[in-house]
Amino acid sequence: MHDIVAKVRSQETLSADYRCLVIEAPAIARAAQPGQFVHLRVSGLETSALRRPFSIYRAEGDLLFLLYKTVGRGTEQLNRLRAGDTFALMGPLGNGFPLDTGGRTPILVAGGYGVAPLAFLASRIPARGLVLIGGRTAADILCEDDFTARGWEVRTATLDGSRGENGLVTLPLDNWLAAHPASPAVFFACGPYGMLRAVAERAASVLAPGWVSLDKHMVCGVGACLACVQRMRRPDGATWIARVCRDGPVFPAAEVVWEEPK
Amino acid sequence: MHDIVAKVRSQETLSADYRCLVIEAPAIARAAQPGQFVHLRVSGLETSALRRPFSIYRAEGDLLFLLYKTVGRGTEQLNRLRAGDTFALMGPLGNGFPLDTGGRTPILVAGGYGVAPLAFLASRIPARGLVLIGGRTAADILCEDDFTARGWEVRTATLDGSRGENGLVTLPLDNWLAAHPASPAVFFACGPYGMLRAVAERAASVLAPGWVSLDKHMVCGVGACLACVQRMRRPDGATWIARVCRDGPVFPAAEVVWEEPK
Amino acid sequence: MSARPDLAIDLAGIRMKNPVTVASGTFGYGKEYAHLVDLRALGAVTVKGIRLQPWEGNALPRHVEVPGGMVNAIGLQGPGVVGFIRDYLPFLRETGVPVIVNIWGTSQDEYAEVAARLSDVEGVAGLEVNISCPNVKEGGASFGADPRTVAALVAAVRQRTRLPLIPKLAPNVPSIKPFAQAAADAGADALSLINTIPAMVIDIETRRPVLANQVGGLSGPAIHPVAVKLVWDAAQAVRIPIIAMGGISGPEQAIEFLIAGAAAVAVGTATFSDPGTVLRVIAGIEAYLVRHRMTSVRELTGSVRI
Amino acid sequence: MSARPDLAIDLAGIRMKNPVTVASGTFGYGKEYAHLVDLRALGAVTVKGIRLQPWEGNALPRHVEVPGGMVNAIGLQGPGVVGFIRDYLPFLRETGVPVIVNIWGTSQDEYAEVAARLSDVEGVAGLEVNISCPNVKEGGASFGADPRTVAALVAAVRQRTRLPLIPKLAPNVPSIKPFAQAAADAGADALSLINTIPAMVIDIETRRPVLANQVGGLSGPAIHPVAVKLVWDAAQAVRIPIIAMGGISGPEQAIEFLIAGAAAVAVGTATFSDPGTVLRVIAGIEAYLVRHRMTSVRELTGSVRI
Ligand SMILES: Cc1cc2nc3c(=O)[nH]c(=O)nc-3n(C[C@H](O)[C@H](O)[C@H](O)COP(=O)(O)OP(=O)(O)OC[C@H]3O[C@@H](n4cnc5c(N)ncnc54)[C@H](O)[C@@H]3O)c2cc1C
Ligand SMILES: Cc1cc2nc3c(=O)[nH]c(=O)nc-3n(C[C@H](O)[C@H](O)[C@H](O)COP(=O)(O)OP(=O)(O)OC[C@H]3O[C@@H](n4cnc5c(N)ncnc54)[C@H](O)[C@@H]3O)c2cc1C
Ligand SMILES: Cc1cc2nc3c(=O)[nH]c(=O)nc-3n(C[C@H](O)[C@H](O)[C@H](O)COP(=O)(O)O)c2cc1C
Ligand SMILES: Cc1cc2nc3c(=O)[nH]c(=O)nc-3n(C[C@H](O)[C@H](O)[C@H](O)COP(=O)(O)O)c2cc1C
Ligand code: FES
Ligand code: FES
Repeated sequence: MHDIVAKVRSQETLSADYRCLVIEAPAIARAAQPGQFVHLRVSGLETSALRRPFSIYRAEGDLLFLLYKTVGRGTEQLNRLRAGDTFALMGPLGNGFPLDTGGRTPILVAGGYGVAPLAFLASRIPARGLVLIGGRTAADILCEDDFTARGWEVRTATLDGSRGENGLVTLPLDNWLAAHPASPAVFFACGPYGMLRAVAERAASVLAPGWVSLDKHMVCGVGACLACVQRMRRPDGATWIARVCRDGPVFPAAEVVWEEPK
Repeated sequence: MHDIVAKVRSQETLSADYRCLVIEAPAIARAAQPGQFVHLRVSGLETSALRRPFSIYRAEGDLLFLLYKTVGRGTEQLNRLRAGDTFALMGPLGNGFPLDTGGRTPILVAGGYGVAPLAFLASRIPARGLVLIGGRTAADILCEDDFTARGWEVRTATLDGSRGENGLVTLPLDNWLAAHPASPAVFFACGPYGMLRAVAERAASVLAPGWVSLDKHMVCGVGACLACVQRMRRPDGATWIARVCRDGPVFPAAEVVWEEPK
Repeated sequence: MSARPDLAIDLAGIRMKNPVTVASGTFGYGKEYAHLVDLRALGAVTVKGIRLQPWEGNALPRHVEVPGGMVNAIGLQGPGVVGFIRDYLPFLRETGVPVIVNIWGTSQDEYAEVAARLSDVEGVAGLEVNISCPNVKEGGASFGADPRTVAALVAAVRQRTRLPLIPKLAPNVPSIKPFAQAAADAGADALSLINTIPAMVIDIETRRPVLANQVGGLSGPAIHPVAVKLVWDAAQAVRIPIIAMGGISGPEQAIEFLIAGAAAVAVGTATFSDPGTVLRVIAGIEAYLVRHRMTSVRELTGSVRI
Repeated sequence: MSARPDLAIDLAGIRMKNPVTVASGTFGYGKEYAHLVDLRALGAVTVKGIRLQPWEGNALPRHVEVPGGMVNAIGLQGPGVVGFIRDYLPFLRETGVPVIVNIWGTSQDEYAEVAARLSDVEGVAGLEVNISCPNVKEGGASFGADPRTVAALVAAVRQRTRLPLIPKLAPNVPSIKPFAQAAADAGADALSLINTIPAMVIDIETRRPVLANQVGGLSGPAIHPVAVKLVWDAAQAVRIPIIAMGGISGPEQAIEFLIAGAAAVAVGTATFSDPGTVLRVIAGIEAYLVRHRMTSVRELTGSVRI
């Protein structure tokens, strides 16, 4: 794990609110595993500002790729970065997804920017399988080519029907499950809490293993502050409080004690 | 008085730490009088940051010229402004110098950036006279050409002798006073507190009127907060507490109750 | 199209066209900002602290900028009650805007006397009683540090005035509730909070306190979350209305105060960097009410969902 | 060339190679930052608050960013004294860095019991007694709000331990002096100040408090001038050493605390945005001493010129 000053190589807009930031961060890029994240401090913010976590979207040689959605103050600052700008970057952080699918068909389920670590996973995992990408509208459906270029099958769903099926991403998921009742699968999911929970339910119902990458607001990113906790249940039934940044962000779907929606 | 969004036209370095900022601020530029100042908020600072006051160095048509020395956070931000950048600007503020010298020889005494309002004054005052500019080193001696081009005589002094006489600006002043014992003069001074005090003493000793522009750290710039006060004594002997921003920054030298140096 | 929401409030008898005033000491006596801000647009103008006699305040420096705000120790410089009535009140009276006068003293009697004098003249809508100024050696905060002295002071002032009485409480207390209750029980009509938080800045090169007064009070965005907590606590302790202040730099912080339980808000330090803040706050509250389909700002007060 | 200045201090029996530690709760149990910060470079490591039994802390969200800092309500989640000794202390012991354990409870007995248990094991250099956490319903701040309860608690803990005892005081008091004196008189060996300032943030769109705990504590640069004032006040009231914290983001703020009267300082929230802050602070203090021709950091403590 490294805390470095990274330099922006380039930045491009992917769709409406989504951009891809390419940074020079050799040590982090070379160590990066799919599912891990970086914690960055945008220099434009006052020194007091907290860092922001972003999944690693791709790592090629010395270059690290992030895919982000502009949602607030920090991501707006990211927008302003130009080639040559520098900022503090800590990573790679967290545990990442397991790369061995044990002969099961990998099913990747992504919501919005949750597609970033799954695209990285699809590039590093030996197996091929299905990718389901959901979003509010077509603009939230990203990285399709990343997957199809590598031989993955992609299905999409949007809430407004502007791309793929009309509904939640669980719609194509349920269709696939219904069509392949006997196929042994393993799930990998990253996206909103409710989506992860739904995927965990599907995995449990077909007795398949599943991995979810949780998205909790973070402060330290290294397990020190306890801002990002999630209750978990071990296979032996004992519950414990995990730190998403340090013990995750990837957890066995079956071990998460899902909170009720408010 | 106006509170506007001003646009940077250009900026150039005058010497080491001194720069000249040219801004488009029609309403303020047209109303500006020598000795008045503007109060500006540099957009790069967080919204909570206080404004900073700067004398008007020149006003030509829609353009306003500031001359500033980089001394801290705010002026460092000013350095970064490029053509087209905008910031909030309030002005013209304060009272300014009287332009009628009543037949007396105007003697302008400037220290460091204090030359700015005096250069403006020299361009608007009908009379011609003497300008004394002091500074630590040659790099602090600015605007000589502004004065000579308009027919003013300029003498300089630096503490390290790198330009003009070797010493305080009071050295050429005392020399001139000694050489012109009978010449009725009127003094206009802007610079460090100690310099203003020395000029006030000289003016008193030759029974000449004098005007000093005080430099006190400011908050509101309009007389509301009472951060910038200076004790004054009226001709009738009554003392009162002036707000430099509103009641000044230019005061009759004889009415200032000078504070002891700490 | 629906009607514009009603911004007017009756704050303990002070009729304000909207719930927005300015914080004492940050807007002079109104006149100083009158060429930039139309005073008649404000719910009220709250003026700088006044005691019985003219008062010179502290030596300079009186302020220093810090992250998220500033620390000041003006020391309550002012023209005294006679000077205020003579030199400043007529102008304010002419505008028709409700005028809240911030008062202080170094004894109970002085507070009461100032209140009585201001009650005899026309054009004063209410009295904000400053029992929390950290910047004077005597008076101010020394009365606000204990609920018993708060009660005694408010009761003493109460006897000499019928004007709406608005004690201004200090933020540096373990719990604001006993202070709020003491003030209310002693006859306060409303409460103001918060005053600045006691603070100090030392120049590490000279090793001297930056402020001539050594210590001062912190204001600005830095203190806003502290103020929200205190307003919320106080609103649960008393039924009288609250004027909230501390770190408002736009409509968002003002709305947060109203939701927390304030009936009105005051813009302070933000005016120094943007004199238009108070107008932005008024417009922003109105826009918020429209967007949230509320017909009156009074619906917002205390509407926090717990 | 002159010798390097002496940074070492003896803080009430804790031998620190320099006067810089980390603020409880912002550095986990040391291990979490060990790959970024060489723990042996620190004067001491102060760990997250520990009570007798494991404690789950508050629901999420537990934090929110604000201008100049953050508001947190972690709620003292921790492994309990047994879990700490088993899972975290061995690693720290191995580094050889002095370990200060921050302790709390919901009763005097619990505080005393935790202190006693930690006194029986090796590797604990001192106990920081948290009587000022604003984020738990019982315990914490409820003991710190009155000098009498402070005195009683410190005396009770004192009876069960010989370890250096360092009560951590709350900032939201009218005057810190009676609290500092009560703690010193009851047997405290040093004082820590300040804890976070009680604060609240409301989401104006949902009208709900952002934090699940509704209220939390403000930390970061925003509170630094408030902390300096309290440290200065406390240093004038007691002779025992003070560990100062609150808004340190670089050497400047640490030096300011030392000048104000602190014997040691702790870096808190700044570690989150820059884990190297604590090392920068140590290096910066040394450079300052060199520049000001001081031979020991002890010359700096309380060197404010009034
Ligand atoms: C492990 C991990 C990986 C991530 N990967 C990516 C990624 O690859 N791409 C991507 O775009 N984003 C990713 N995120 C999310 C990203 O970190 C946030 O979108 C980003 O921090 C937002 O910063 P901001 O300053 O722009 O928004 P902010 O202004 O900080 O907040 C945005 C929204 O979050 C809410 N919020 C802020 N703080 C909290 C809090 N403490 N608790 C609850 N809600 C809060 C705000 O109210 C607002 O609605 C990831 C998050 C995690 C934890
Ligand atoms: C009427 C007027 C006209 C001026 N005209 C000019 C001009 O034409 N050109 C020009 O270059 N400058 C001018 N100044 C000075 C200018 O305003 C300051 O140099 C500027 O505000 C510095 O801002 P900063 O953020 O760069 O420095 P800062 O970082 O704010 O401070 C610079 C120095 O001032 C000290 N300081 C800061 N606040 C205070 C305080 N409250 N009390 C005492 N000391 C303090 C600091 O310790 C530091 O040494 C003028 C000032 C006044 C009042
Ligand atoms: C320069 C200055 C002067 C002040 N003078 C007074 C005063 O005379 N009386 C008073 O009760 N409060 C005074 N205050 C406190 C403010 O009214 C207000 O309570 C405080 O600044 C918090 O609000 P803010 O953060 O919006 O500034 C003053 C504050 C500042 C910054
Ligand atoms: C996330 C977080 C957790 C904290 N946990 C504790 C704690 O367990 N015990 C304690 O005494 N103080 C705790 N504090 C308070 C800090 O130790 C420190 O007193 C305060 O944050 C002020 O310092 P700072 O501004 O440098 O952060 C915590 C602070 C933060 C931000
Ligand atoms: S962000 Fe600090 S423990 Fe996870
Ligand atoms: S700066 Fe506010 S009165 Fe002069």
